[in-house]
Amino acid sequence: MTALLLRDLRLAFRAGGGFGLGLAFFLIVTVLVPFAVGPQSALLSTIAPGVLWLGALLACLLSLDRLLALDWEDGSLDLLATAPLPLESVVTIKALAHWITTGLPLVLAAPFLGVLLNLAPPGFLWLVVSLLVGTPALSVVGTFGAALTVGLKRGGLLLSLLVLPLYVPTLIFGAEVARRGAVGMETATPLLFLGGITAACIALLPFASAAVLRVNLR
Amino acid sequence: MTALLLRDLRLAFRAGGGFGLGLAFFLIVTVLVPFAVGPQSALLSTIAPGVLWLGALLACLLSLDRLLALDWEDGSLDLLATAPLPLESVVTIKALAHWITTGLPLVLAAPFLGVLLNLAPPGFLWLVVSLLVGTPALSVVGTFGAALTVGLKRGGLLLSLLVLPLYVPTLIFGAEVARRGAVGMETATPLLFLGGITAACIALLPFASAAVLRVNLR
Amino acid sequence: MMPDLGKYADTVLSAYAASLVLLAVLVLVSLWRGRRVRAELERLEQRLTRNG
Amino acid sequence: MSIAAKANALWAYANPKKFLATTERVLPFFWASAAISLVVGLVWGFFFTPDDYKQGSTVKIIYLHVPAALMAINAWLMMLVTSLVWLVRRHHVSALAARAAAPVGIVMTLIALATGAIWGQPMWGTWWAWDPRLTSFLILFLFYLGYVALWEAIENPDTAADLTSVLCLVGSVFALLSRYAVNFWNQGLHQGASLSLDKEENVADVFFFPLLVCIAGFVLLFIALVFYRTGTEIRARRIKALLARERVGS
Amino acid sequence: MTLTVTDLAIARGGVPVLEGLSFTLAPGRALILRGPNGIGKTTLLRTVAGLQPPLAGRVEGAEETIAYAGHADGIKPPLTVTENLKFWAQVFGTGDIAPALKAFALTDLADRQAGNLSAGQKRRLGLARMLVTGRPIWALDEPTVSLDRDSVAMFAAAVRAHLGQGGAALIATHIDLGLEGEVLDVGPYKARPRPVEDFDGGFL
Amino acid sequence: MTLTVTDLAIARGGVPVLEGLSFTLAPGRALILRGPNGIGKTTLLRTVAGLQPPLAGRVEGAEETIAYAGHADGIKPPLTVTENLKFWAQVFGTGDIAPALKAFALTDLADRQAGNLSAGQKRRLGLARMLVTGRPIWALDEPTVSLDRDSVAMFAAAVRAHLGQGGAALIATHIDLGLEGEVLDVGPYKARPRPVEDFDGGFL
Ligand code: HEM
Ligand SMILES: Nc1ncnc2c1ncn2[C@@H]1O[C@H](COP(=O)(O)OP(=O)(O)OP(=O)(O)O)[C@@H](O)[C@H]1O
Ligand SMILES: Nc1ncnc2c1ncn2[C@@H]1O[C@H](COP(=O)(O)OP(=O)(O)OP(=O)(O)O)[C@@H](O)[C@H]1O
Ligand SMILES: [Mg+2]
Ligand SMILES: [Mg+2]
Repeated sequence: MTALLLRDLRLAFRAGGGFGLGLAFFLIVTVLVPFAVGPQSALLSTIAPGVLWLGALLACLLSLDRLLALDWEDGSLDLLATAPLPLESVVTIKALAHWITTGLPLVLAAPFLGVLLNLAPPGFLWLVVSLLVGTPALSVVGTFGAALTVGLKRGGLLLSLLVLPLYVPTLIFGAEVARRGAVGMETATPLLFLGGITAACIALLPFASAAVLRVNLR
Repeated sequence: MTALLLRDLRLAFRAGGGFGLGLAFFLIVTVLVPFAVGPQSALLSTIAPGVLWLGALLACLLSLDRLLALDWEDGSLDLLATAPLPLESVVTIKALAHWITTGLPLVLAAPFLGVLLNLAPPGFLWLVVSLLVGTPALSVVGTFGAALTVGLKRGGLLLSLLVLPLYVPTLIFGAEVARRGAVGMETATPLLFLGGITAACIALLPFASAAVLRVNLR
Repeated sequence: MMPDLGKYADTVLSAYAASLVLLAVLVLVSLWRGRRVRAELERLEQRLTRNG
Repeated sequence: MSIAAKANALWAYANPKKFLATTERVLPFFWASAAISLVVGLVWGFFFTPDDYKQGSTVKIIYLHVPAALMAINAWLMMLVTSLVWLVRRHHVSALAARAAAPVGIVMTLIALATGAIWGQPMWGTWWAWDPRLTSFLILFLFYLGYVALWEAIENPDTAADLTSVLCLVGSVFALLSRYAVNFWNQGLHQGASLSLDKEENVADVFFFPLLVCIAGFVLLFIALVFYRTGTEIRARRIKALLARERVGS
Repeated sequence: MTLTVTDLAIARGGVPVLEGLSFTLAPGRALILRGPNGIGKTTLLRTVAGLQPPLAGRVEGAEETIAYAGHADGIKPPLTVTENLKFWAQVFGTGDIAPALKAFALTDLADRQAGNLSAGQKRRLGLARMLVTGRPIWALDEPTVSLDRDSVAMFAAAVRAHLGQGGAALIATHIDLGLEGEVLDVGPYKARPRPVEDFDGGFL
Repeated sequence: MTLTVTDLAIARGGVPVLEGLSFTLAPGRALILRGPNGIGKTTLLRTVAGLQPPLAGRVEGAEETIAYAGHADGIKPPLTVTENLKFWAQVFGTGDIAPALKAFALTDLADRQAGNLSAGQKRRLGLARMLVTGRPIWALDEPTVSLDRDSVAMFAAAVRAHLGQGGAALIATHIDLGLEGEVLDVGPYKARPRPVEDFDGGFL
């Protein structure tokens, strides 16, 4: 299990592995927003928490298609399925590796990008907290989507289509925490919901992902 | 040449070909924006032109990775490079096929999504016009990016990273046209720039794309 | 016979028109595809039973 | 007949041949009764009910809007049940019924959205508002799209059935979650549930009875369409199997 | 430890391809599968390896005893040869990879990135993986594709050594490996199409 | 029409692999390239086909006369066998695909989606493409991978027919195709590493 995690991390850090690209995407989306909506700073600071959450979500989403597809293409998944590792733990570790290489850097980068969008000062803490609690759910749900579409050649966009509606609750509560935090409102309730969703996803979804993967492998 | 265009269109329309998925992504990004920034319709209608342009741009971007990579993986590009077709026309046709299957549907769908974001009534026409003029540039520039990254396994995010800065001028002028249109201001100047960018891209970039592709093939 | 719809005539009529058109399209497409598939299956079964 | 025996008799319809034969017999009845109740309900509602004192003639939209919204949700519920049946008992007809119902659900959702948007223009002064109920309908629409796209994308029918079934299951949970999330996010403009029987402020009887007839019509139409379309899916699946078999044979 | 396949029927893409197949594979034996292109050898191996369920019949003794190698080798281009092999050794809980490297003459290439190997070198790496699984039964699908003559001999020697240690091997191939083992031609087991009227329950 | 290669040196991934290679290939002749795994056969074929520039030396007579088939076949899974072939026929401006289908026994599979073919069937489709290019010189990289014995014979027959019509073929392979043609073992042309001090101009 650790071997798999280490391999995935090592692959991500090697040249062409894709580490940091999610981050770069996040950065670029954030930078493009002012070009798209115009440079008024009041407007930007209103939409900043939402844009940052949306950007993080999209960056996560875009890195999903390499989560399982590479292993599928080169036959590693076949081999892992016949190895003495339950598929449930394989998908969990894959999700964990995805979070470490994509979710975590996003969380750490978000405050800096918040500056670019004039995020209100109290919002920074809550932005980070909400992302920290929410992004694991994004990775786990994304793994499920990746498992669903793994057999399809370049299923990338279908993957987005399937996963985005599943991201809605996380996005709503996550952005709500960040937004309320930025204007100094109470954040406990949405944060609780967000945590609940994340916990439930981590506990239950790997079974669905493994089941789906088994179907796709046969 | 027509054979290549027809083949690409046919591939796009076949099951799993990815036609309509760019559209779906556009739809979903638009739908998620209110979840992220909140439901106030005045705010939404202010950012609507920008968000729609950004959404269209991202949808374009995401479909780029299948533009050349599939042909690369299965060896078709090697074979096309040795065929009696100049690579310049190959990349032009690829860009055209991409625009027909991705850009055009986005242009047609934009007004409906404008409704969801409370776009101001005069904005609809200008949104469509600006997208119609701007999206071909997105396809051509995207083809260049795809040619740059074609040799890389799952270069998807790197591709985004390379292409996004190149999209900035198109985005600025395109969103400007749509924004001015929505508030009833004069739009001729940015539209002229937008048209100029598109025309220049179509005229010149295919040579760069072909050169880059040649390097990647060897 | 036509009821007086007042100032909302356009609204009501377009809602009815849109819905009925969508329903009609759904039914017609279903029937059309059903016909086609059924005919194709019959042809295929005939061919296969004839060939052995 | 004991309950168990009855249940067994029911499963017999999961045999494609038996299903085709039975639906062939009952379908004319369903088509006819759907047509009759729709015509009666809509004519009654459109021509013979008064205007609402507040909403004017726009109340007439309710006869399309509410039944369509109901059926949009029910179609998804039906897909959920048949998906479960496929996963547990592996009856092909069940999976194909889910596949057949999805486009019907999409159209119902579209009708609810379209009539709602058209209705919203005079009532709320906007085509669209991010009201919780409208929003959750939009999300439902997205789920439908993803579900159908997944069916279309996968080549092998059994694989497709398995994957879409799991998606339907997981999607239902998330759709429910979204419903609550959206409610939390924005308290809306939309009408409360007006059909609940124990409420004081029910829709007045004049509107209520034609509405019931219309709902019955939509239900019957849904059943007829799903039966018919499932038959089509069964035949299409059989064509695929026969062609594949022929290839291997040659 | 004996692999027993009884009256197996298998399908690919929803179409039965082979049926009525039975064989046993005792420790120390090799079974060579032969048959024309498209008959279903790959499908058979995947079924035996547990990657897809059989249509009918039973596969016994395959639980956690089979190491499968298909057309794709599961090689990660950015990792070195050593890292690739070590990963599989860890997953299968076995230790040393040096013997595997030696058996396939990869010691010189040990620090090369796997992506920069030629077709045959990659294949050798894929085969070396079998040695580090520690599994008794090898299921190999066209293992000698792209291998030159020396490498084929190397492979045959590795299989012989494996058999000598009480292992077994199930190999689908078109060429002659110079291995002594029974040959099973799957051609005669081709699934016969069912009569067209026979339409109930399933769609196969 | 004669392909002439003079004193060719080629590199892969920046490392010289073969050097001092010369040969000519006259119409009607076949040249079989042999050599151990990793020696540089694939690289040589790609250079001759014009897909990468040589390090030194010249390739003459290769302009628009070579049809190349590498490890990958350029087959589109969603298209049928016919559509795949027809596309290449149109690109190369030749007409009828029926002879190509017949030569590789693909007529029965003509309406199958290429993605659903077995490994060998796909390979046959890839080879059939050579026939529709109308090009005189075929450059083939391990063309018989995954082919069963009958299909190899089919392939040999196709090559022989091509040679009979004045074509030529350059084939890298590890197995014996039963073709009469010169054999060129590239082993002896392996590039010698240069002395370490020799560092000027380039990095090779
Ligand atoms: C795009 C806009 C709209 C959408 C998507 C929409 C959707 C829905 C949904 C989902 C229901 C629930 C059906 C049920 O669960 O029983 C419903 C019921 C209803 N809607 Fe709408 N609606 C929209 C706009 C409107 C407007 C503008 C009005 C009128 C002002 C309206 C009036 C009603 C009424 C009276 C009901 C019946 C209440 C009930 O039975 O629960 N809707 N609509
Ligand atoms: N994805 C698929 N969908 C449907 N049918 C398929 C698919 N892949 C292969 N087939 C068909 O299944 C049959 C068995 O294929 P399989 O790959 O098992 O053959 P094989 O014996 O391994 O052949 P080869 O020697 O060419 O590798 C073939 O007739 C093939 O056309
Ligand atoms: N992408 C690459 N980057 C760097 N070196 C490479 C790359 N691909 C292959 N090589 C190396 O180049 C050399 C020549 O490889 P090539 O593929 O031409 O060999 P080959 O003769 O075709 O071998 P085989 O018979 O195994 O296919 C090999 O030593 C290989 O390790
Ligand atoms: Mg095979
Ligand atoms: Mg090679």
